Amino acid sequence: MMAAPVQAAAKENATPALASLLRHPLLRPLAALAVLLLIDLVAIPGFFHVSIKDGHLYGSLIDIVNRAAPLMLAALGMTLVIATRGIDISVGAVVALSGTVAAMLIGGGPQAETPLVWAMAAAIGAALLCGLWNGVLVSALGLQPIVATLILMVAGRGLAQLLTDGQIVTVYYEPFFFLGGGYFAGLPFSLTVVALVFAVIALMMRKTALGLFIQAVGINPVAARLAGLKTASLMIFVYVFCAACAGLAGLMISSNIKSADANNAGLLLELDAILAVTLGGTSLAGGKFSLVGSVIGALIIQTLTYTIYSLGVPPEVNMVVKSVVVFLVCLSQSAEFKQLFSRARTA
Amino acid sequence: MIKAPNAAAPVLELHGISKQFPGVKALSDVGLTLYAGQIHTLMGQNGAGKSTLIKVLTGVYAPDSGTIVMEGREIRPGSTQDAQRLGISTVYQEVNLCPNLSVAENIFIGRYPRKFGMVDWGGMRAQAARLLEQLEVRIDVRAQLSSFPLAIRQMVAISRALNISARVLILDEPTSSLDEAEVQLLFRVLRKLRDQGMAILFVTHFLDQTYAISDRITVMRNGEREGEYACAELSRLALVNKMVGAPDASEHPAELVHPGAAQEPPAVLMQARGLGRKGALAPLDLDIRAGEMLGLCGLLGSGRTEAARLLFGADKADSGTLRIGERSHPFASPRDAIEAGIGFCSEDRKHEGAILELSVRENMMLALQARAGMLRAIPLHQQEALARDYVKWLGIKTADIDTPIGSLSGGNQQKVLLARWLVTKPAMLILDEPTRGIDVRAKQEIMDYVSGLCRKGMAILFISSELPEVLRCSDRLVVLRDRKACGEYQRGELDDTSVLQVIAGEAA
Amino acid sequence: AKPLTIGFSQVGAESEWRTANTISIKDAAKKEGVNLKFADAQQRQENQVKAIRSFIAQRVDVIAFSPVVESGWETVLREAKAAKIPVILTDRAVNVTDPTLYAAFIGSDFVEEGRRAARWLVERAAKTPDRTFNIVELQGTVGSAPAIDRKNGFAEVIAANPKLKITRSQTGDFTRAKGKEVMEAFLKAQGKDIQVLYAHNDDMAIGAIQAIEEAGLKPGVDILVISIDGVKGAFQAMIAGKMNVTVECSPLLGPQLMSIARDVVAGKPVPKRITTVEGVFPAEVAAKELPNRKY
Amino acid sequence: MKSPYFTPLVTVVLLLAMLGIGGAVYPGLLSVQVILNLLIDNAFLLVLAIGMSFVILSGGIDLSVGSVLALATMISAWLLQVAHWPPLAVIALVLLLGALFGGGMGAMIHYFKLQPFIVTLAGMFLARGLCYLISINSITIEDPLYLAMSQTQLGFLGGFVSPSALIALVMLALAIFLGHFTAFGRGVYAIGGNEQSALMMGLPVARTKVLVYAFSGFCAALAGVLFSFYMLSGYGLHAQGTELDAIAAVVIGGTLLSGGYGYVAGALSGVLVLGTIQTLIAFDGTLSSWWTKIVIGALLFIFCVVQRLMAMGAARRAAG
Ligand SMILES: Nc1ncnc2c1ncn2[C@@H]1O[C@H](COP(=O)(O)OP(=O)(O)OP(=O)(O)O)[C@@H](O)[C@H]1O
Ligand SMILES: Nc1ncnc2c1ncn2[C@@H]1O[C@H](COP(=O)(O)OP(=O)(O)OP(=O)(O)O)[C@@H](O)[C@H]1O
Ligand SMILES: [Mg+2]
Ligand SMILES: [Mg+2]
Repeated sequence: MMAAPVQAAAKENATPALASLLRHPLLRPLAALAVLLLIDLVAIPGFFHVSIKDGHLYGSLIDIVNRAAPLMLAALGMTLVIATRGIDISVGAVVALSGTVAAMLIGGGPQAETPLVWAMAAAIGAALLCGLWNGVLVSALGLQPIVATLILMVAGRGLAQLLTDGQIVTVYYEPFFFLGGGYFAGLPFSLTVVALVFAVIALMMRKTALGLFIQAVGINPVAARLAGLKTASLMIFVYVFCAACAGLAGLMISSNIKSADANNAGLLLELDAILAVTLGGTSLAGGKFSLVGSVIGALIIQTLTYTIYSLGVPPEVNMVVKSVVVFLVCLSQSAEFKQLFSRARTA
Repeated sequence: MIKAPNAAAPVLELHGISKQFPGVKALSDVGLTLYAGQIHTLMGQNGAGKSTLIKVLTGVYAPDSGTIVMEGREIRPGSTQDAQRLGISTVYQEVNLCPNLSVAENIFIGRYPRKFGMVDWGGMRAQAARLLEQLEVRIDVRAQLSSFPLAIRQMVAISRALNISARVLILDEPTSSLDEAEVQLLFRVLRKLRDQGMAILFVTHFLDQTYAISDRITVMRNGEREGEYACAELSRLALVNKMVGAPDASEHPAELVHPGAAQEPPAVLMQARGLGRKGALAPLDLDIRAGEMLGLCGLLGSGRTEAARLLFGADKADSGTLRIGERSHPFASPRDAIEAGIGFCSEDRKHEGAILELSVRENMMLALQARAGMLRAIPLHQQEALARDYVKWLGIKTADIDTPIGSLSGGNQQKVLLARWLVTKPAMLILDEPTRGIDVRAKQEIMDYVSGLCRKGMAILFISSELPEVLRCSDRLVVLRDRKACGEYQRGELDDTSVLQVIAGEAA
Repeated sequence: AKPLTIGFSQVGAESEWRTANTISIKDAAKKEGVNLKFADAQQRQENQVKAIRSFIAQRVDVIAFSPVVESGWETVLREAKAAKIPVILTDRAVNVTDPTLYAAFIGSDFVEEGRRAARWLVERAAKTPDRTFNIVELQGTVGSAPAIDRKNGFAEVIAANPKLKITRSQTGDFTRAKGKEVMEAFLKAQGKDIQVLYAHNDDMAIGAIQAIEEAGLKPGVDILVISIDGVKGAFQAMIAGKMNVTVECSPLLGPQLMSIARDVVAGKPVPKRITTVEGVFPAEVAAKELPNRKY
Repeated sequence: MKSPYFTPLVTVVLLLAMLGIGGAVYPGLLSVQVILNLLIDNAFLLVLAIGMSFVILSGGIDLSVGSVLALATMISAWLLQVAHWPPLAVIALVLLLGALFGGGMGAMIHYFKLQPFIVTLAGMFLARGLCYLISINSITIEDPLYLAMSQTQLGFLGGFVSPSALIALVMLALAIFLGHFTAFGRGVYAIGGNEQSALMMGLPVARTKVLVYAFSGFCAALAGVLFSFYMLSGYGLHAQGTELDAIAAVVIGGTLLSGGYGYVAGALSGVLVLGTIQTLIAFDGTLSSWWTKIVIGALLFIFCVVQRLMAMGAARRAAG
């Protein structure tokens, strides 16, 4: 609905190329994002103002992408899981666990107790193990993804808290802050990381048959098996990949707040990640997926959050605003709704 | 509409129906008239628009233009439910039943027998068993539908449609996975219904069946109505010509001569000894030779599909050995089999074959890519070239090689799946009902093509419920009965009549 | 004699403060030889009710708990009373019609904490009479008792002073990450025109301090930082000059709880409301105080 | 995936085993009252799980139930305490609102072809948000009827149950009837098995789907009413994350999340399993917050794995 005026206006002088562009599945999430930004442009003075501070860019837009980075990572991982008809609700717990492992290994002094690289490798290693665990439960034991990952969702955070004894571990070792708080080429380094991860998966999609296989398994696992796909290892792969993304996101979050908060880090991140994936146009029923869509979905969510903060919406109204926007974005993506709308207009 | 006084008033009339899908004009200005007490057969090549016409008629698709008149009143069914309410009962081409429900429920859901306002489970089961008995299907109606093979599911779908007391009955390729005997049973029931005054619309690709049962024939070609004919007035040759739209097409090309058959039997490619699985197939001995087409035949449920699945590793064998090349134990998974150079085209294309949302190209490349491994992606241009070739060779009617396979007609989907295995150039190919739903002309062409491959050295295990086809193509025949092999015959040892006796177990 | 058995239902482990609270109680129990049955409610009231029911079924001597919220305890407390098990509340009070349903309440007064924070600011503002102060507030979890009370207490005191004005208020869910995120947005939206940050807990304040620094401002100087709880991290921030004051909200209720529990079981009269002794720690005393901090 | 029908039975057996082992380790666990407490304390969860069963059986999911529950307590409390409505009218209104809320989401899901997950997620935010709009404080309920419902103890086998537990069991019986003996219930299974086929078979798919979500909304509101009996308060933070418990209960009870397979009664066993895990932990009484989480995870893991292995074994035996 929010996208409707934009499209209607554009349609009038549509050339064939433009027409196919208008039918592009990414158009709708993009339009939703554009509308949100438009609201910000009108309602929040200086929203688009980007200045240079300490040699890097500084402004609301930079904050949004920086904040959205962990969500984008989680959403990228989640996209592949969802494409195989699965779901991973342990993302938040993995975020907490990986951040905690890194922070514990680095320790609370100005110097790292474990070299940074090793600490990060251990954190990602822990995340990979989590993914392997999920993947094995789903593919080898055939547990339903939601319960299989529920186990880790509950226990993973407990494990992280066990490591820290429920305390927040504050890190003072400066190089650790670069991942989530540093700048590269004037932009947040986190963005570079996301771009790298994205490039890696996009390349894999293009240069290997991974995308085809994941879709095939997601749409019709029986047929995929009969065609000779290694369905089990594919499943394990997507869960491992999702957990690795979550682990990286966890490092980013704890690096950004310079501490590991096992109790709260990544709380409910899984829901936001799933929301981002769906807003990006990927169906939870599995099959076709869009990585770019998920990234845009994450941006929509973060822009919305940031808009709520900046507009001065009272906190008790946050949820209502968020839900209304989600409803509107969904409806704007529904062809059926648009039909109804245009029918009402012609009648 | 006023008809000649001696003809009965039509029950259902379609006028000027058009339907456009993105990129495809599926129907343009099609008309159709059904009379009570007549069986009307719809013929046409794959993708001619038969199923689409039926879906428009029964409210699945809304037509772009045209009217539907039932007993003098214009109707606009908006859903299958509407159509049913109006007295139109349909069996669609792909079996549309709920795999998770019991057989009995699948027949009765939507119109349960009730007792004290509750679903009367007992009564329902008894009735369901009785209905199926009509078609001589004796199964546990409490069992889940998904535990039965396609043919049984097809029978259940037919029973469901028969049980709706309707004015019009529509059957879209109901016989595509049935054996001769079942077809005869079905026809007996259809004739009875016709005599009771029902209007029946029937779609099939089998000329024999068309001539056995129809009163009238409508031929469709490329989304248009070619013409309507009284069955008795249209020769087979004329019918085929009208379908394909070529005046010179001959019905039966020369009988296939298979040079391999006459010579020394070539080397054994695959050897199964005592291969079996409890409850599915008794231990089976089988030799399959390179360059030989081995037919498996038997009645419905005789275990042909099970045998194929065991050979391919789709189900795990619990006894016996399988020798192929160096290896001597049965395959643990289809992947194993594929690595050993075997392909398997399943009979159940909807559940075990097609990946509906993926494109024709992707569906075709899947097995080849799986064998190449994930990391070695086949370059796109190569994929496209291959896909285009096969689309051309197999005459697949599709807007584009990037069209989702789900929007192809049933027969064309089948061709794509066949292509999926052909592109892998396997040493041995297991074909379970490969020509299901494929039109007469294409069927012949495909079997010729496959025979050609066989001549070049591919081993083929061929399963079909069409006995003439099996007899014509196979070099050697293995007959299964009650999930047990019960005889092996060389080409020419059996003919159309003796084979029936063998598979039915009446001493040959 | 048989050791005293206390069933204790904790809210969860959502913050360092809470964890310090748990440790204090566990340590005190161990030291005094009390048999402690500990149940964690994972932040949910219904879990606390279930835990209390199971304590009743296990016939503990005393039930103690930190209520997740004030309301909704009537029924289960009646069951406890019927089973003749005395109940002691810690940390937060409950709303019940019959005050005999619990024996005592040990804990802080969140409203008072808010007031203290505000009073510190009022005094500070008095030093520069011609300046006005724009305050941004980081609230706790929406609907939680400390968030509501700390907000109200603070608002109540500054209402009298026209120079103190809350210009923005948003929830930071009591976490560092959210505190930082919200503060970033505040800083962009309001630019340099923020003089005071009031955070409902130290964690959010610590997160917000990072945001302030990244914006190129000096926390504690350009923007005064006031928060509540008094965890170690806050003291370290104060020593570094990045925070101005923290109002103590002591989690160390363990020893008090044990002694009250003994008294209650022994039938001695105990005061119904026991407020914990809590201080206000401005930055000046931080360095001296830090070694004494247990949490 | 092929053996969903063994799962409910396996669940019951495992549940009994778990209680048995627990009873041996922790004296007092196997008292009548402790077992009845499982019902009393989880009555609202059972009702949620019943609604959720239908949604999941139809192939959907409803994430809004926890929030709708909270909203129901909030509206009840507000109407009773602030607007002074009569309690029965309040209950009736709340149930109606719940059904409408669910039905509204169902209509969006069906008619606009939106994904259930996202619609009900937005519904979850909305319901929670509406709570705060009514009040961010919790509101204590003092209505005599609610008090009576809260404090009445119905004697049973030497222990007692609450009226809420009874209501939940009646609801379960109704739901079993609805699911297995009415056209609506069977339609739900059919849609879950294959929505396309259900449509082609001429079933009223639209109506059934909307009704399923309406029923789930109704159940959530009813659970809210039971919860306000239980807590005697309305509060926006009530029952956070309960939707996940309800989903877990349904799935543990043997229902496939992809729809079509399972029994409504499985919800009860699932709820009891979750309740038993909590009870075991409470009886142990030595676990810290994090060990609590880890042990819950471990018990869930053991439970699911054993359940799965037993079901696979049973399927193999049946096939062999
Ligand atoms: N849902 C759809 N979307 C797009 N195109 C479609 C769709 N359904 C059918 N078509 C196209 O319409 C044409 C007619 O298809 P239809 O299924 O009616 O053929 P048919 O005569 O039944 O063929 P067959 O004998 O193979 O079953 C085909 O070209 C097909 O690709
Ligand atoms: N007429 C029948 N009566 C009862 N059961 C039958 C009948 N026909 C088939 N079955 C069932 O069929 C199953 C075996 O089918 P199988 O797939 O082996 O058949 P097939 O020989 O491949 O035949 P087709 O491929 O024609 O179905 C068994 O589960 C059996 O219960
Ligand atoms: Mg067709
Ligand atoms: Mg078969």
